[in-house]
Amino acid sequence: MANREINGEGQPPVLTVNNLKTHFFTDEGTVKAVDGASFSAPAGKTVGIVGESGCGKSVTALSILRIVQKPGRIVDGEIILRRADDAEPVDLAKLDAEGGAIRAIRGGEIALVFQEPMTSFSPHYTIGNQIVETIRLHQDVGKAEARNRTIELLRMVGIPRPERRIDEYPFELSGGLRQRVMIAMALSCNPKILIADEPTTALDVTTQAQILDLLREIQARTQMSVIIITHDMGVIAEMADDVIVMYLGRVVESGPVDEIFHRAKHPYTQALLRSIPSIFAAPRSKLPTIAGSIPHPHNRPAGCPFHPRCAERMMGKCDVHIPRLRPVSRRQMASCFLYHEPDEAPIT
Amino acid sequence: MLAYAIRRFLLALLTIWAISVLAFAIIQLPPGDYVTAYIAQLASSGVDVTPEFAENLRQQYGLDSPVWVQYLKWMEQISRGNFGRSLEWRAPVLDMIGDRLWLTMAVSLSAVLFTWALALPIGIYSAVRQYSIADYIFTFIGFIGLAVPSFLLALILMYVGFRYFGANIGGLFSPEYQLADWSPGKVWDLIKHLPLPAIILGMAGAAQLIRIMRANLLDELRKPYVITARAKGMSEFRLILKYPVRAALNPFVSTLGYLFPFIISGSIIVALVLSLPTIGPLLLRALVSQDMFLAGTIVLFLGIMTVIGTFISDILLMWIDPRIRFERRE
Amino acid sequence: MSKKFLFILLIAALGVFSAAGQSDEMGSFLVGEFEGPTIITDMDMMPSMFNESPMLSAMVEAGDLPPVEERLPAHPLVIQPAHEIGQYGGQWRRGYTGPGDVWNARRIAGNDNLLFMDYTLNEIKPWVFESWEANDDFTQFTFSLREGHHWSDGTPFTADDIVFWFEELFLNEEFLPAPSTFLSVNGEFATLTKIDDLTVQYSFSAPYPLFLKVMATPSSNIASHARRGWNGHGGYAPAHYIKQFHPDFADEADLNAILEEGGYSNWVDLVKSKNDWARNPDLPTLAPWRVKLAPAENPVYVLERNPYYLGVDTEGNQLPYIDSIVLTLAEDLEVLNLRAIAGEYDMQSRHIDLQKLPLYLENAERGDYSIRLDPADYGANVLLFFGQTYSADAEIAGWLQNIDFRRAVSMGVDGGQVNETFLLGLGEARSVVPTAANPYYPGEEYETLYTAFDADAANQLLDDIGLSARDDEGFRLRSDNGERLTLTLTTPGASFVPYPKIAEMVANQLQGIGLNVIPEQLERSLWQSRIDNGEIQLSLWDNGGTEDVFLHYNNTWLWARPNYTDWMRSGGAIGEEPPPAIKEAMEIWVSGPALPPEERIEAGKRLWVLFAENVWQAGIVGSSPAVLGTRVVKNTMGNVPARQLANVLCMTPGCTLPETYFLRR
Amino acid sequence: MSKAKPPPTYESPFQSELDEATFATAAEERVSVATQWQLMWWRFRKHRLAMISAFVIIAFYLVALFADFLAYADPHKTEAFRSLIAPQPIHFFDEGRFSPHVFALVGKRDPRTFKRVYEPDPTQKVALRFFAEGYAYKFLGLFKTNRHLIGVEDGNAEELIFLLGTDQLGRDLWSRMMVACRLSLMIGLAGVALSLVLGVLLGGISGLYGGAIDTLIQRLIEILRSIPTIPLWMGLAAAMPRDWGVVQVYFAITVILSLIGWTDLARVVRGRFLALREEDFVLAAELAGVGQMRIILRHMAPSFLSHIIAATTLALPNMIISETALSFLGLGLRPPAVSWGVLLQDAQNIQTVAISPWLLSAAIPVVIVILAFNFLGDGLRDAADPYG
Repeated sequence: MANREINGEGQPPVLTVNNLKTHFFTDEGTVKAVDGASFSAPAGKTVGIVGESGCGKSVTALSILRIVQKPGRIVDGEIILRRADDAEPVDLAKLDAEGGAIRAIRGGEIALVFQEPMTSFSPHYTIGNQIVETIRLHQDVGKAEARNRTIELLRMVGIPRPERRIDEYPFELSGGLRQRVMIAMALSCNPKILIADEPTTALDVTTQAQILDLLREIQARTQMSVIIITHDMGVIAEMADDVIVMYLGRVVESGPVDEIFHRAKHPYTQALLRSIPSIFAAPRSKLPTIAGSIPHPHNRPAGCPFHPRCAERMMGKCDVHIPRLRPVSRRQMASCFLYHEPDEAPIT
Repeated sequence: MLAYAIRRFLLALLTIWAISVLAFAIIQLPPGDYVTAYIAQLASSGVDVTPEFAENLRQQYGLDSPVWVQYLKWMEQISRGNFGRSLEWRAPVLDMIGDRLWLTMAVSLSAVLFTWALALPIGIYSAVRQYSIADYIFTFIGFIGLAVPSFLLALILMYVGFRYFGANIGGLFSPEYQLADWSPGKVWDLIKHLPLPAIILGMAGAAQLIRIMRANLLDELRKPYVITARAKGMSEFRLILKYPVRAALNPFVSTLGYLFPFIISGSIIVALVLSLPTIGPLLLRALVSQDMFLAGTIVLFLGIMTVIGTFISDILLMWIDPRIRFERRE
Repeated sequence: MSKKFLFILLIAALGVFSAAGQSDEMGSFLVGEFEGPTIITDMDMMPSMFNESPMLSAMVEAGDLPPVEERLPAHPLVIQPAHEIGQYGGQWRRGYTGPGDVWNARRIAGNDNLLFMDYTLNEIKPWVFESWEANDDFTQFTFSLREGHHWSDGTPFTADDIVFWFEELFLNEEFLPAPSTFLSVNGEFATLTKIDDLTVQYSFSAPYPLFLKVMATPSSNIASHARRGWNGHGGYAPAHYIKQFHPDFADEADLNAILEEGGYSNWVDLVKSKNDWARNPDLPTLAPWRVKLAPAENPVYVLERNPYYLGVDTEGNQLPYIDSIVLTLAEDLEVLNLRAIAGEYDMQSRHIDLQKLPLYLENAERGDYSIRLDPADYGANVLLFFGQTYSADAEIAGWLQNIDFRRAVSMGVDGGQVNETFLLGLGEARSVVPTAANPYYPGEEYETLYTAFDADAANQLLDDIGLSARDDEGFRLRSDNGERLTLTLTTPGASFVPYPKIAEMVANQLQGIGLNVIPEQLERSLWQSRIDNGEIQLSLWDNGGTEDVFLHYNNTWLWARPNYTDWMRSGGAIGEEPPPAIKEAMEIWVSGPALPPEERIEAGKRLWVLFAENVWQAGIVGSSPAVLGTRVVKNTMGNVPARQLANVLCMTPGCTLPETYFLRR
Repeated sequence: MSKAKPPPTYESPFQSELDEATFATAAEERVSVATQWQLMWWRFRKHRLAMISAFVIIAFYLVALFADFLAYADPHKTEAFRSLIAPQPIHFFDEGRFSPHVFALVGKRDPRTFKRVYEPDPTQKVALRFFAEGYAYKFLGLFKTNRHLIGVEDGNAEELIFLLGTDQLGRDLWSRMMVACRLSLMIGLAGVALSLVLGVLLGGISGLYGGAIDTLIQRLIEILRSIPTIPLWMGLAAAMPRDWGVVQVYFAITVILSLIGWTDLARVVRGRFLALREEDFVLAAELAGVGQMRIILRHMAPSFLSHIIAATTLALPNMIISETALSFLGLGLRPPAVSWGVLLQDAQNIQTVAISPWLLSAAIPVVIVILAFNFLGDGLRDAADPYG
């Protein structure tokens, strides 16, 4: 299995996503938000999923938690979660989305932190109330116990005077604090996997740094695996061990972070990297951007979805056949005809 | 917070004053006065009405002074806690309103409760399962009350009640309790008579609430905190009740103030058809007979209740919605 | 025309025929013979022993009440019930529609006239006054009271109560700016002298033959305290009670306190309210029942027997038989009628809707009641009157005052249709003149004069008077500007007769003679104020009360208000002089009361001839039970006459003496 | 009550995906009005009930348009001997072949029960004809004709056909119901139009200028809403000039209704204004020195037009129901005008319920139209604003 080589260390990844397809069936047609994404999250490591907005990375996260809302649906693929080494791994994709099994996993074994610190909390309840709730959902502890745990968590994520803050309402906290609280809530049941969806997008630069540090140090302490979703290569560089690059719902390239940054194979990845401001670049040199913009999901181009924007597209090939994710080096994979020939028949 | 309350209170006073003027003006609008109305009534009940009548009566009631004088007189009386006498009933206005006010409250309250019991579940369901068949069916049930003219419904139900169930006709008490003073038995008798008006009135109001609930819930359901909650692994049912519904309830509270006059107005016709001893028919009759002090006082009362109602609902709103609480704190 | 069409016409024709035929036999099984109680004046029939209601004897034993012999006058009023000696006790359940409906009580329980009429309204009988005599030229009338007659609070009733009323109330200009004209002749008021405690004497400056009848008519303004005290009239008042509210007797401070506390606008208001039998439980009365619970604060309106009532039956049982009358409020007439249908009332004709007759009959058994119809004996239950003082639109005013126009309209209305549709065929198309039984009956020819439906004659008349021009839709055009001649038929809502609906039919019928008539329903008081301002073109009403045309003002002159009536009543001082015909009628009406009986009868006939000829009011249907003529009588109710006068003058059912009704057990 | 709310300032994870796909985000609303309408239409189609309702309402307005043609009897013709005829069965086949007909009726009043009874006479078949001649009327107020959808061979339809029976005055109910549509559906329109103007104007001013004017208007609204509507109606209705005919009164009524009806709409508009005032694009426009009127018309109006449309649709049924209520109180339309309110008022008595229940059928069109308008309104509102 391909992913093996990627995380060479041999011990099986906690989470493996294979050929995940999540589509939205709207009146105006089907939107293939995620269309055959595959990757895996090794224990104690950080996987970064990167891509422009609308590339399907967030839906991937929701799919893993099985909280994709109508009219969206997982149509294909598997999401394998390995619990304690002896236990039988479960395929989340097969579970009943409303069922108890998956609910136990949500927030319990897989926790989510996402980009909207402003609105991710209900303004009607104190943060304490909302964290305590999570704890008591997954663990059989009393109110007082849960409350102490919450205060501990808050302290852990660096909230000053947690015993007072716990009774405050979300809108009384700054964005940074709120994100910390968010993380605290995510950690409240010490999950195996933490999915962080654009955890820092809404924050100012200094706070961003703090939050990222926090995440790293927590991971170091708890040895959980983190899936960090972002459009910001900077964040990836800082956080990720492995990187998955997504475009229009597909994984176009994947590999260890330094491979991706120094030996990117896919034209899209290269383009992405080029668009990061570099201190080595000549002053006032214009920042290169990716030509064109993401096509509307309804009319996704035939063949390689990226070919309309691709500088190196090969007509008759890229616009007919759909490239598959294939190994391009020992630890790196890409889906591009620059590195392999299309299968016989054009696949759509 | 306190400053806010005070400002709010002063505004309320202003509003009440305006209402009193408006109330009086409305009652004075129709041509003629109580005496013409009264004479017309006598004539139609076969009494020989001679011109002397009118003259004597006008003099008796001091109706010959101009409107604004009568208004000031009224105000001056009220300031001394005397709301005047009902010209038609020949009794102090307050005594008249007395019992009817409580019965009105009873009817309105039961109507409101029925409305909520009907509207909230339907509203929630039709938001959560938008455009499902059940959504359509429930909404339809919720709206039918709005569409059927209440006065017709009331009449039909009353006749059916008499013809096939031998129920008492109209009213809120069975004959044997009409005269009795308040007792558990009488209360029970009242309770037994409440459902019919409550249902007729409640049905009519349900649609509005369903609409509000549905709209707000649709709104709230799309908020990220719902996803956060889902990601926690809460069960959908608990989740919806604890978060979005709670948020969607605000508008209910904020409309609480208008509920009372709304129900009264809405109930007048039904109360008339069902001959309920409530404020409604009294008000209607007072208006027709241009019994100005009675009508004026009732309208004023309703106005005041609304103002108080809105005031209370504001306070409630601050209580249930922390955000507002904090805005107001600044 | 096709066979089918002919056939339909045939059906219609049959319909008309059968309806015409029906109205005689129609419902006859529901109309009984006139009957009623008799007032015994023969001293020999005076019972020697007296009994009282168990309710009272209990109180007597408790010592709260003197024995019945002491309570009754030395010579009680002896009444022979319509059918049988009744049983004591029980509640008489009725419905009423609100404060304005206190006449409901005044009519059934307010028999306290100075003199009285028998149930046929023809014979004068003693009542509060035991006897009376008039001098030959009818200028002086002497009345004697009953010895030992008491107010309901036990205080003796004496001449002073009459004098007090006359001098301190009736003649007090502040209290009564406009006293009833029934106590005056040619604008000069009578003088009242107290001969002794039990004798009073009224003297007039000119002959007043009608005076006795005025004093005896139950609806009279000056002869019934219970019925007329509330507006300052009534003929007498409980001096001992009223004085405490009268500034000439009461201490000013106390009076002001009472005024302030009760919120009365002035002492006049106070006294009139206190003197209101129907609303003031404390007011002493001579009537058979007194108010126990006033309507205002209570959902029910309760009257209770007067322990000092002067009447007994031929076996000496003090009347009334029924202990109390309970009237329950019905905010709406439909509810009231449905309750009657359900048998929740013991005897009621007020507010009973003739149009629901089928429903009443259907449920009679279930409700254990029977229906009795009392066709009216006055002219018209529905009449169309032409506002004679209307002036806003000269052209229209002109036509309204045109006799031929009025006659044409009268003939253009099909009373038969109205009768069939709204009176269930129980009435008949007739003019406004009273029925044959009436003393002022002008003769058969006038019963149908200009009322028989005759479209051709009507059209002819209209063409002749210059309304021949019509527009493309066949409507006649105004003579001034050639526009369509459009008249408004204004009707009041909420009356015993569904005038607004009738107006729709009448308007549609008048379309048949090319007149564009717009029916317009007005809230009652609005309608009234338009009449008071002479703003009515056409309107529908009845002329109940004109059985004695000289005693009834409102329905006799509605069409002449306000200018002409003002002129009439002020003797030409104010208002506007009416045209000759109206003037003649008015002069007759004003002078009538002063004429000796037989001359008065003649004058009355002449008056009706004038009415029929001039068609100021066009009769549509009459002699139907439409107004107060549909009685629902519980089968347990005794002594209820098979037929009574449905008649304002006798305060139906007043002169059938409800105090003799009783409830069987 | 469509409540005003600012467009969302966040984009939740799965929304950021869907928005581009399905929803019109605040962003998109701004870019183009065209796609907004398109998107409205897409969303509207989802509301099946609303779709059906739309057709129902169109149908009703068509009836109103061709009322006289669909009627077959003069709705004002009274006839005692046709009083209270029960609905009459139509027989479609005659000796096996299709020829719709009814039986002639023979009527009289039963001397015992006092009900009017009618016996069909099987020997007298009355054949129904399409496009037959009947009473004369102006087709669409244009030209005079006497053609009606149905009628009889020869003779007079109003003496022979009684599809829904007749009322107490012997007038044909079917025909009256047809004609009633006209007035009742119009009164809604006229009234709503008025309150629309009032609402948008006052609401707009209040929302746009804020400050003192805003407080003033808000007070006014609060006061108006604090006074029970019926006294308002009665006072105003009674104060109507005396020489007014049915038509003027009818307009006066609509004015009265709208005098009370505008407050809700005003609050919606105000809300939208307040929300939009904060919007960057308005700010931008202001900074760019665009005139206020222009801002309102070009930039703001489009974004809340949809709301107003929805609010209006929801106001219409209230007008219709109010009209029936007014008629019940004897304040509304009066005969000879024929409206649903008038028909219902005729039916508002126990003898109708007990003896001639078919007169109650006048309520059916009311119920249908009210429901239809409400569902349509909801559909539109959902479409106009996914956030309710």
